Amino acid sequence: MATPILTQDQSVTWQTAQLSMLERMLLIRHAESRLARVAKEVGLPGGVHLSIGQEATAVGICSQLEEDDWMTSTHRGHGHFLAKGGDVNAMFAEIWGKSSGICKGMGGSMHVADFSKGIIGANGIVGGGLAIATGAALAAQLDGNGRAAVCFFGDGAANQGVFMECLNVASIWNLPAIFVCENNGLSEFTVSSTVTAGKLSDRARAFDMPVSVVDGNDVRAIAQAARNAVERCRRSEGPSYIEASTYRIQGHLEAEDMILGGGTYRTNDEVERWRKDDRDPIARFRDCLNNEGVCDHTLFATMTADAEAAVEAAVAFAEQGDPADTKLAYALMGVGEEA
Amino acid sequence: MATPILTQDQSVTWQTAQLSMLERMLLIRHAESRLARVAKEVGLPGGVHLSIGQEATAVGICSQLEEDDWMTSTHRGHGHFLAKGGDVNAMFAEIWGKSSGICKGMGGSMHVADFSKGIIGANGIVGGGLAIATGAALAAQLDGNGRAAVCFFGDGAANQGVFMECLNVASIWNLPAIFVCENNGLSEFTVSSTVTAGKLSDRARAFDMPVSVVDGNDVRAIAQAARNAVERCRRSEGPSYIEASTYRIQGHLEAEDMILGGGTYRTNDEVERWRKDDRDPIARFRDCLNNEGVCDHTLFATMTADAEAAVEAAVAFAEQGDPADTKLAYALMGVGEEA
Amino acid sequence: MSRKRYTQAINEALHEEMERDPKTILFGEDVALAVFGDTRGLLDKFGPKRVRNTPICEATIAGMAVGAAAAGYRVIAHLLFSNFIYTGFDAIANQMAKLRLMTGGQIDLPITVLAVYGGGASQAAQHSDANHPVLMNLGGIDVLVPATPADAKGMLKTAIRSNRPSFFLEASGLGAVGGEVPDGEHLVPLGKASVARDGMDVTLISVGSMIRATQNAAKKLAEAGVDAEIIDVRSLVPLDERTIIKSVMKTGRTVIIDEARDMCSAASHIAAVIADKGFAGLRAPVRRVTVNNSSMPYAPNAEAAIFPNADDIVRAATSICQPETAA
Amino acid sequence: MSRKRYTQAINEALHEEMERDPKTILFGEDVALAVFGDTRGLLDKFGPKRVRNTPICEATIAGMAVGAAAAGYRVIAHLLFSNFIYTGFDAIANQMAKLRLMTGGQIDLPITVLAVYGGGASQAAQHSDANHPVLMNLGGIDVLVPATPADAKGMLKTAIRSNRPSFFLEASGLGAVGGEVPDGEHLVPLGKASVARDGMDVTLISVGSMIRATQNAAKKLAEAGVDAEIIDVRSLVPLDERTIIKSVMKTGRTVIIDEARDMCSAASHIAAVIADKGFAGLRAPVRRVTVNNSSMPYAPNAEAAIFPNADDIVRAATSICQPETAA
Ligand SMILES: Cc1ncc(C[n+]2csc(CCOP(=O)(O)OP(=O)(O)O)c2C)c(N)n1
Ligand SMILES: Cc1ncc(C[n+]2csc(CCOP(=O)(O)OP(=O)(O)O)c2C)c(N)n1
Ligand SMILES: [Mg+2]
Ligand SMILES: [Mg+2]
Repeated sequence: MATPILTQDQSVTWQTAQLSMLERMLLIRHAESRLARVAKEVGLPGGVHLSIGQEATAVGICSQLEEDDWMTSTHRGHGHFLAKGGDVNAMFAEIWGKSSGICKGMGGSMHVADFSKGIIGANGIVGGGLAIATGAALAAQLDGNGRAAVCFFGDGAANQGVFMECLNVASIWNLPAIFVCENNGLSEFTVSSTVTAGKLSDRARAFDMPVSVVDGNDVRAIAQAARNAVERCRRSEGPSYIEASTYRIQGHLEAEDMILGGGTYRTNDEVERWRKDDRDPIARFRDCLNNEGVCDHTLFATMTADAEAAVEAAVAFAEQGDPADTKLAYALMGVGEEA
Repeated sequence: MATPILTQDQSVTWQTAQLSMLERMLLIRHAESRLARVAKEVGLPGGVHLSIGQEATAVGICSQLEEDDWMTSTHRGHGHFLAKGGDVNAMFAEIWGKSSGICKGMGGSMHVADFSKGIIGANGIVGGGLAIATGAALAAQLDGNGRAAVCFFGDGAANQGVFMECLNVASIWNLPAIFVCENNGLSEFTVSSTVTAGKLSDRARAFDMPVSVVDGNDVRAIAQAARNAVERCRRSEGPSYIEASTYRIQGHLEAEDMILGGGTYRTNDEVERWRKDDRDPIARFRDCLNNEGVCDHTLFATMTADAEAAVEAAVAFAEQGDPADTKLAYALMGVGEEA
Repeated sequence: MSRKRYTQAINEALHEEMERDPKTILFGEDVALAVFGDTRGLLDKFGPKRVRNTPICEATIAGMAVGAAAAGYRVIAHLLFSNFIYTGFDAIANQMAKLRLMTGGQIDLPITVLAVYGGGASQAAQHSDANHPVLMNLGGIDVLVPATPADAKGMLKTAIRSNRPSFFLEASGLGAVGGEVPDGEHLVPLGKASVARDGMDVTLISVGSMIRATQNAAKKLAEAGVDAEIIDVRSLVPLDERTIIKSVMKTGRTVIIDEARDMCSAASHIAAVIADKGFAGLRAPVRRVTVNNSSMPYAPNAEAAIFPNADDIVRAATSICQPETAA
Repeated sequence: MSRKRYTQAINEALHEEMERDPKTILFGEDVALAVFGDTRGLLDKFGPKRVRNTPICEATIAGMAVGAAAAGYRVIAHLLFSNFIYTGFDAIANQMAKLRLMTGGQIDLPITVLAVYGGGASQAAQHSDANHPVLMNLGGIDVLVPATPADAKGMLKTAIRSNRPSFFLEASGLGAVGGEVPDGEHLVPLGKASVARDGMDVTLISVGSMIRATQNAAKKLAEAGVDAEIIDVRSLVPLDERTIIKSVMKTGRTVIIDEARDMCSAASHIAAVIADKGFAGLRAPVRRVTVNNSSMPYAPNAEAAIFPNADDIVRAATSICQPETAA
């Protein structure tokens, strides 16, 4: 196992790294808050699933990855995309359905991908990323250059059988795979505990791989767990499982209220509790860094303003983009290439 | 948990029960040995997967079931069928593809079923019985009369994700399901340990249900484990997992040698070791009963002769049967009922 | 008659049929809160034994449907979006479609699977497949694609009572569309197409979700002097070949409109039936308006560009209607 | 030229292509010992990194194929029997077929999936589906059904080199059949049908496994004075519409022979193409000889009764060949 160095680390490098983690978390938060507003006020072409409240997991994990490490994501994938280095302009343009979108408007919110950054992509199929990441891990192993493949998935997805299949394959082949369960306690409109037996981490343990269960709203704890797992990959020691307990603040998707027509699956109190500074991953990190003298209020305000500016720029970029190419779908599917 | 009564039990009922277990094991052994011979010498319409060497598991489990308990089986399902009370004549006629077959010749070896005996059927899809049994367990729970649903599956099938899904559903809904893994160490032509991480029983444990790992060639140990699990079902206490370690003596299917064309996945020595009296489930049970004065050599010889006679009768029955109805497939599939 | 939305009609059918037979049960992901509104109120009315939220595990949902039905229950399973049929496909194709045959008819399988299908709402490729053709090819499974609230209600009720497995596919674009639904017990037989418009010049055969585009096309054609007949093929398995052929014999010209990808689509199959059994009446090529073998792109303009619309239908119809016929 | 069995030709193609490109990898259940003989010797030659036995988990096998291909490898995945495609169907239909579209073309997916399909050997319903139609409907995936050893070798080599995902379906009934295979590098382009027999009176369009029944039918027809042309549609996606239409224009009469279940079969689709683009040349109904929407029963006689054979083809052809044509 890697020595847990991060939490004791006082170096300038680590301080800078933390600031850049905070920066990414702010970018995700503001980007998604803005998407929520646009969805509500103006409307977006398709639905969006936001990860507000879960930023620490995405950023903590990706803070330990290189650009050429692989990553698969979920339907709730904006945070993963941005955390792994995806461009916010290209992501917004994608969600707006524009030609300048990262997938040229073909994928939308649920399919943001950027292979140049190792981002294999979000996935509209719950559990759909698991086997793809495992395949990427196989490729990484064959490449033999220490690259890792990270798979984000939800606690709901952990009830899909393919989850177990992939843990099994990754374990027997000793693949450089990191399975990251974002356990937010919810599966769509169902409280996960009502449809989940036992502890998810025990499922992973059964496949003979290191398991760590961490506070998913503590970005440094996540980063530490990720570091350990990534180092195992670098040294060809095989897969790891990380479970991050967290909470999603927004609805399952932005149209939730309309869909549920008054039905509920959680209390407002519960949501409010998770919004508080002692739970909110950004507030917590901000306060830590403030206490440790790494980021004072002024710097935080500047970073916040920067994030907001970046997001406004992204909105402008998206709005100005050309509409998607209407011939592209056929070209990509190979339609009309028949003899 | 049920008190383990069977192993200490000296009652006449239990002695009779044991003799009938031995009888079933002999019937399975002789039926399948005969099938092996027919497959080799004469040929059968389709392939057959034999369970010689695994009789204790099938019989031990089914000895604790009532006719109206449900049971799903595998591609290697003759033993389960006979152990659950299926008729050997109707099974042979089925394998011969006759109208008098238990499925009228429509299913064959891999699909023997008899709903009047709770036998939902064998299944050509590895893992295919798991969700079906879980559904039957749901039905049993709704019926509310203490019925159980047993699912036999192999160690190879335990790598199919649906295995985990079903354990999860059975556990959260507290279904009267009994998952019986016949761990014979082999998955087709692959040694299972090369494709299986960790211990299968740990997978089951992760779903919060009682797990017992038993010697699959000790029919009384199996029966005891089954008794415990069945009683849980009767008392609405939920699912159980039983893993029986055993070994298959025959090839994966009777055409194996031809298929492999000289390739091997196990040594002859290994097979021979499992054939020995100290491992063979029938020889072991015979010797126990002999030592305990329940079944002497004469009785055993008589029982053997009876099994052989039953099998010969079944061959005759199958051979004499009318060919399958050539219009039946359409009728059953609803073809031609269109407006 | 009362005016109801398509989804509401489905919801009523579910309530009525669960009321009618206490052995009817329903399960699926989030059926309690009803993602599409179709299952709303069922949990409250029939309780947590008969109405269950499942974990996310379509393979097991579909397989359990088979097992519970084989063991004597009348099962309604909800798979949410029709793209999730694929996750549960083994239990559908290898078990549900085959178990009655393989057991020599020992059992019926009274299963109704619900799923919402189709594009047009920028849901992108993984939430917009119109995959009824894949189900049609399996054999042994009824495939229903009602286009009106009345049919949605009446066909669903019939399907639930039927002892054959069926897929009841809800057109995503029609959920909020209203229509008159007969009051009281309303059953629509499976396997009967309905003639949605009488016409003499060309037969427009609409599959499920395509009804509105087809009706709009018929209006436009009428303005151009072409009198189109519309057949609403609300049941794909069983398929009402007779009604189709009868209309072809009358008009001699057909356009089949289907939201599925073109290859091996319902449109292909209906065209094949016409080219075989309706050949004698054919006076022009049999045209298909379908999706040209692509999944749906996300961007609304890109999706609209490949999604069958009224103009596509008009163009196809016009191409086979000679001037004298059109007059 | 050398005489080779179909399976042997496939085996050679695999050896040659894995030799050619070290980034080509192969995995699946029991590929080491080669259940069907097609993968024999590959493990010994290319080692356990590039050739891997997987656990039994088709969903993950298909999904890994997508991931490994997206990450730069040329992947060959073996799914054993084509019925097991269903277990892995989500990764096929929702991922493999759509990922290139959804990513806006950021990646190619050089994947070849092998599976053995078809009935006729008393393997019962779960080991005998001819399910190419289901794959054809997905879009984005090539579907290949070679009928001769030469095509098996040449098409598989081309498919492996292609950057599109493809299913290479091996006809179970043809595995042991021999034929001449060109020596040395032999590549057959995808998307080209082959004219297996020239004829004037009727076009018999054979899909994959049906070639032998079709050839036998052509012989019988010849004896009856009917000169049949045979088109071997070895590639279903892409489909060679041009060769088909050309033949229809010549003969005016067609029978399509396909082992798939009838509804939404390849036969349906080809008939639809003919009824559209070949209408001008048609002189008779377009007939299909297929399996009538049933899975295969186990009993040999029951299977034979519903399995397409030469007599069925002759009957269909005869029904559309007028006396004067047949003369
Ligand atoms: C195969 C499949 N089944 C169902 C759905 C519908 N669905 C979308 S998100 C979701 C819940 C996922 O829960 P989880 O994995 O915990 O992710 P979270 O939404 O909590 O981030 C469901 C059921 C889907 N998209 N794909
Ligand atoms: C879905 C599926 N995949 C693959 C196969 C081919 N197959 C038949 S039996 C078998 C091995 C099964 O191993 P196990 O479950 O341990 O049962 P055993 O044969 O040992 O009794 C395989 C891979 C199949 N029938 N179904
Ligand atoms: Mg969740
Ligand atoms: Mg085994």
